[in-house]
Amino acid sequence: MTATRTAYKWVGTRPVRHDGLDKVTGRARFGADFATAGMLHGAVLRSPHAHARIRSIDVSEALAVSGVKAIITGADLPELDDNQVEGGEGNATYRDLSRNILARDKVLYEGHAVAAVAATTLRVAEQAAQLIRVEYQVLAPVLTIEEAMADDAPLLHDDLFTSGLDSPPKEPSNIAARHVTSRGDPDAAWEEADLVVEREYFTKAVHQGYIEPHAVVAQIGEDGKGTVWGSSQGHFVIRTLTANVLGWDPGDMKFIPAEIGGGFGGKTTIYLEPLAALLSRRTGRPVKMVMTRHEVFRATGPTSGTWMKVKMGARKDGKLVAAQAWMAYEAGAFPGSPVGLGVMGIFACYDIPNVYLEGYDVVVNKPKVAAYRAPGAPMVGFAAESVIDELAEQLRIDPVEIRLRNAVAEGVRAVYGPKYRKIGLVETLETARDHPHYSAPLGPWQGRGVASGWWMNYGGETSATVNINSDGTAVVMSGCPDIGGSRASLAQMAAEELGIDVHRIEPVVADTHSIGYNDLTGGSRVTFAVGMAVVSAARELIEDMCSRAARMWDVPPEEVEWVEGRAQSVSGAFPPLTLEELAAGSARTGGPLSATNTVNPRGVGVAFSTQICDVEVDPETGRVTILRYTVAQDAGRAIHPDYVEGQMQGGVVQGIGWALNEEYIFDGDGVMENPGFLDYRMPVASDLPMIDTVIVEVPNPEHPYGVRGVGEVGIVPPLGAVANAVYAATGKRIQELPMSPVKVLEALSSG
Amino acid sequence: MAQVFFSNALQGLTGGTTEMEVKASSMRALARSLEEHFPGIGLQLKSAAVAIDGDIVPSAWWETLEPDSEVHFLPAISGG
Amino acid sequence: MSRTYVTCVVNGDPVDFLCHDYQTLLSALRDELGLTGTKEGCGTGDCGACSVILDGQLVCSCLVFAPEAEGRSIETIEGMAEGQHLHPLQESFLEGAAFQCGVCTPGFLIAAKALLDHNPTPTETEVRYGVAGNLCRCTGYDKIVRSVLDAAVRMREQDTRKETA
Amino acid sequence: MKYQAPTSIEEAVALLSSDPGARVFAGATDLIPQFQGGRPEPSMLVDLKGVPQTGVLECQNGYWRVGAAVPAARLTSHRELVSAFPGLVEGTSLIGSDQIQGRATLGGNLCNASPAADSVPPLVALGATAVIVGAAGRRSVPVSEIVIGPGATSLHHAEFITEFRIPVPARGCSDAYERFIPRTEMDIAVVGAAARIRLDDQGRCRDATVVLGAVAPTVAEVSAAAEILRGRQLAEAPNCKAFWEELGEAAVASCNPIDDKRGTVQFRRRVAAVLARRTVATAARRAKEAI
Repeated sequence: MTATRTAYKWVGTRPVRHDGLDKVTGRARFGADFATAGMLHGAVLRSPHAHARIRSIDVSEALAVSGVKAIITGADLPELDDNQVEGGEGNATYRDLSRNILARDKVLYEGHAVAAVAATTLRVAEQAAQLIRVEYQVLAPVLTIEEAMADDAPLLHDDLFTSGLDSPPKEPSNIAARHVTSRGDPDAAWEEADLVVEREYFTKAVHQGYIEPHAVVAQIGEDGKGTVWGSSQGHFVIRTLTANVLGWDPGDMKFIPAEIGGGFGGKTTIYLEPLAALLSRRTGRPVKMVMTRHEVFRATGPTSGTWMKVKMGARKDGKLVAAQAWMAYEAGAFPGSPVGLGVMGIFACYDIPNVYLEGYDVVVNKPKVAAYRAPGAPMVGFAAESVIDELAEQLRIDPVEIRLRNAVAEGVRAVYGPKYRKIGLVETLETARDHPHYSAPLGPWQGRGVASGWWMNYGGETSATVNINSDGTAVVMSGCPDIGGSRASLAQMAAEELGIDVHRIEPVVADTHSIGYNDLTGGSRVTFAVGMAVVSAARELIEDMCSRAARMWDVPPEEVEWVEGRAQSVSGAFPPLTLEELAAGSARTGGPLSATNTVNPRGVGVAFSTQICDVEVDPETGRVTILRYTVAQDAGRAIHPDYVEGQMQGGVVQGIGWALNEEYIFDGDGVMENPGFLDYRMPVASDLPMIDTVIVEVPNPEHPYGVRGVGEVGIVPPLGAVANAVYAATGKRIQELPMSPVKVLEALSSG
Repeated sequence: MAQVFFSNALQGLTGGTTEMEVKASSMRALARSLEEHFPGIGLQLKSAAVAIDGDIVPSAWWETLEPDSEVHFLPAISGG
Repeated sequence: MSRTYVTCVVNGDPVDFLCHDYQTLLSALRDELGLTGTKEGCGTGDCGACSVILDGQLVCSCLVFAPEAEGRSIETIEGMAEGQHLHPLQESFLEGAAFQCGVCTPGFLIAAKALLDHNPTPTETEVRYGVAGNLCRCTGYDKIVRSVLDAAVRMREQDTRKETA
Repeated sequence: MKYQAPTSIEEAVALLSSDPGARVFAGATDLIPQFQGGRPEPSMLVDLKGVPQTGVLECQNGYWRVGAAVPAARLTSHRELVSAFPGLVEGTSLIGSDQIQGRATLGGNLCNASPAADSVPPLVALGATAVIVGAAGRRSVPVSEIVIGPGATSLHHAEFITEFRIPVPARGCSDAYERFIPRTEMDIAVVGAAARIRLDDQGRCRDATVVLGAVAPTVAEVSAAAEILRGRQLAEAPNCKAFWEELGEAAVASCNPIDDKRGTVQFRRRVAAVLARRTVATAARRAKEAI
């Protein structure tokens, strides 16, 4: 299937989204908005220690509180083996996932769940949780990669042996895995370089920062079957994970998706779901659990803090000849950081013949990391794009130009192996270079930085159904939660195919019992993969309708064509049959009009973004102000440009927060000091300018409308772009994020 | 002949071989052939991510191969 | 434990509810009155998702004790549209794609309404500071700010039309 | 936890006297987050907003009376108050978002006893006094003596502040407040600096008070400021003359900061010097208009 038309009626337009009215009137129901009769409320007791052995848990006093109906601890969950969790994002084994839901022998971070209580009110549940007596043997916490990798480091897991070493290790360690990728001979190639820059970088753990805390209501019946309401980035996956952690059959639970108040990767795994389900099973009552913001920060996955060493060599003409990187990512309490994607992504924008990459997955006493928008890529982008900026400066080459001279394009082999197909990095660079922003004048203490970024995107298992109602309206069903406008884009593609008004189509996010399996809303995949399934289903319907018309007219099917919502006879011998007419008469022509398509598509395509950032630095206080920001991103084709721009803008602003002020701060005992929005400083509206967007369209040949994933890559370049701008404004290269005023002022007063 | 590329992690089992040509019309046939060349590699391949002709393919072991297909075995990874 | 009986006006309608004194206005609206359009994002006044207008004053309902509502008048997102007519802010948020996930949207709409009620002709900077108490993690604020500015224009045009009529 | 809304001072004092676990509140913008953070709830909450004296806002007999429970939004929209004490209103307007402004009060901002409270340095710089009531009657205390350490005040149980009294500024006198936060909104001050400057008719500094916030357990007055600035023309940019340097050094010397999640000792010292200069310059510019 390839794009055959370029002029569309619906694709590329900006209709009001179908779920919009509910969302501006307060009617949309998010995770915490559901309640049901007889409902109990659950609360979680969490560890006050970052690292401790659990000697004993005594729930008797808590159980005796009036209104308390059940208490569960780790002992109530089945022991699971080391099978890798599939379908979720972020790597974990079921054994670890289960231990993250409720601690067994040890607590591994402050906020680690130890027990869960169900009671008649939330207040009673919370008070009872405080009456659970846990005896801890407090252990030394391991809080940085450096500490964790030290030979004499306290061990989080006695049974963790590093994988990926040249010879199997004899001793356990905090290093879960080593990933190596290489090509060519970088050791020999350094000699070809006229300039080699080698630097070290650090980034802190940062949180996805979705505004809606995790929330779920579970109602499990006496027969062990039941219903779970809640918000997630994929109710099918969440159901599978929940069932497997409990040792139940996934099919026994119907998961009904609520509207989701942001996820950015953080709602691709489970925290409360098994607790609520098990408490409901124990009590025979529905159980509601909602996290507080403190819990969200302390107990759900941030992304990794990192330590990176990068070395790149270039010839005088700017051509990169060799590059090398060593990177270590915090996994949190259990193995499974996105370091593998860091290894893939660090030099993925560039055609470099000699490369050596080494990545380490390191456990520390912090919450287990979860996926966060382009997992693993923004940090390495910070490092690599900073080094390239230095090379450009020292070689006196324009920073966009040096990237153009090395940019990957169709047919070039990616550092991680495969050859790129049609991609748009060069186009985003050229767009940035030619944008008025790039040549606009700057004042004193102002500076401009550019950076590019790569993200691979994901296809995934997908089902979609298109039903035609008897009035000629249509329902488009998918099983992927709509997190940023995907209902609209799916309806637009269906409208384009069926030739009917986009608002005669109702897009629905169906529950697990109403549609076939769907992977997560993640990997920038929904408009791409679900779009493919919707288009295929719509085309199957059209074929069906054309063949019905052919039978009614008694002509061969090839003499009927579908034009603008009508079956037309090619010869013109019959008056056309509209969709409405075919729908109204479907009972007499073979029954309901409906088509379902399932795909597990290839061809998702790779996304690139190039960004320009202007900052002003206050030399007396170190404050960095973002003055102007422009994003050029390859979207393949934008189905609904508003929401493509929105993804670009949102990704950029998360990246700006990461670059300037966001960080997990721990005290010496490993207790998080800023588990709230007051001191975990996400950007507010007054911190920012408008974020200018240029949607570059290099259609993805593998998608019927040329779609590429657009959700993630926008967050990859900002870290480098802001750092390069700060350098341009101050002459100081800051190699540690966040570039908070304290660090900038320190840098300004050094040397 | 499909061109097969091995990640560093697999090169321990291939005796350092980084790439080779294999006559196979499907991924299953490819796996059988590789197991003959490098006994024990089959198990490792199962946990690797597979890219066929440039795309990471979730259902890789179900896929057919073209005569000029490129197959990459990559470290298992997670997306966002 | 005994509960407190509270009577107040919500979106123009007299209402009453029973609450514990430790409950917040947010909890009373959501859990006692079923008005779940007002959201909880943090419970500490840092995200603005729970914004309501209390006797004409924008507040975080998570920082108001429920019994304080006695005799007061409260405007929530559920009362923003008038009958079948959306508020111009709701229209411009819809048309301007000013939200992605939508969970912060009720709070932004209420905060923006409070802003425009006091300042019908805000500059971009005034809008940015006017909604600085509301966190959005999806949009980067760009389309929100544009939509508030657009709504201000719509409201002025409406007023002009009313005056000429 | 029982909520009480007394409508007179007497009723409030009686309620507080009846329960050692009772505490007062007005805006609750610090109180509720403290509960969320795990601080134990009091047995009784006494809402002072219904006590008429706490809502006063007027100018009489040479001073302004500002009720302790007047929400910030009412202060920042009060034209005469803004023109009399632009620095105090600046500080007040920086307490949180518009939502917080609808609730937060000067009394709460002071009695929460955070070293970083934004309205306290200007209140101290202006020489404000607090009117305190309690079982033993009424007393007036300089605002500078209310907070005795982080989270601690000199008020006794069953006492509360009803209002602040701030002398009407003399001719040629004005004030200013500057704070540093990493973002532009929604943060707690890393450093705050208030200044009250009085100029003579020739525009020379006649008197100056500079008070710093967030750099010591309580607000810190830069005691050398008046001596350094007296007789100076303050119209030039705050970095071109030696006395500006001296002022900065005096500010640094007045600091006794800590390292915490919001800033370091060194950062706070350096920025205190910067803000002291900037806020003096702003206050002086305003004072010049008031000659």
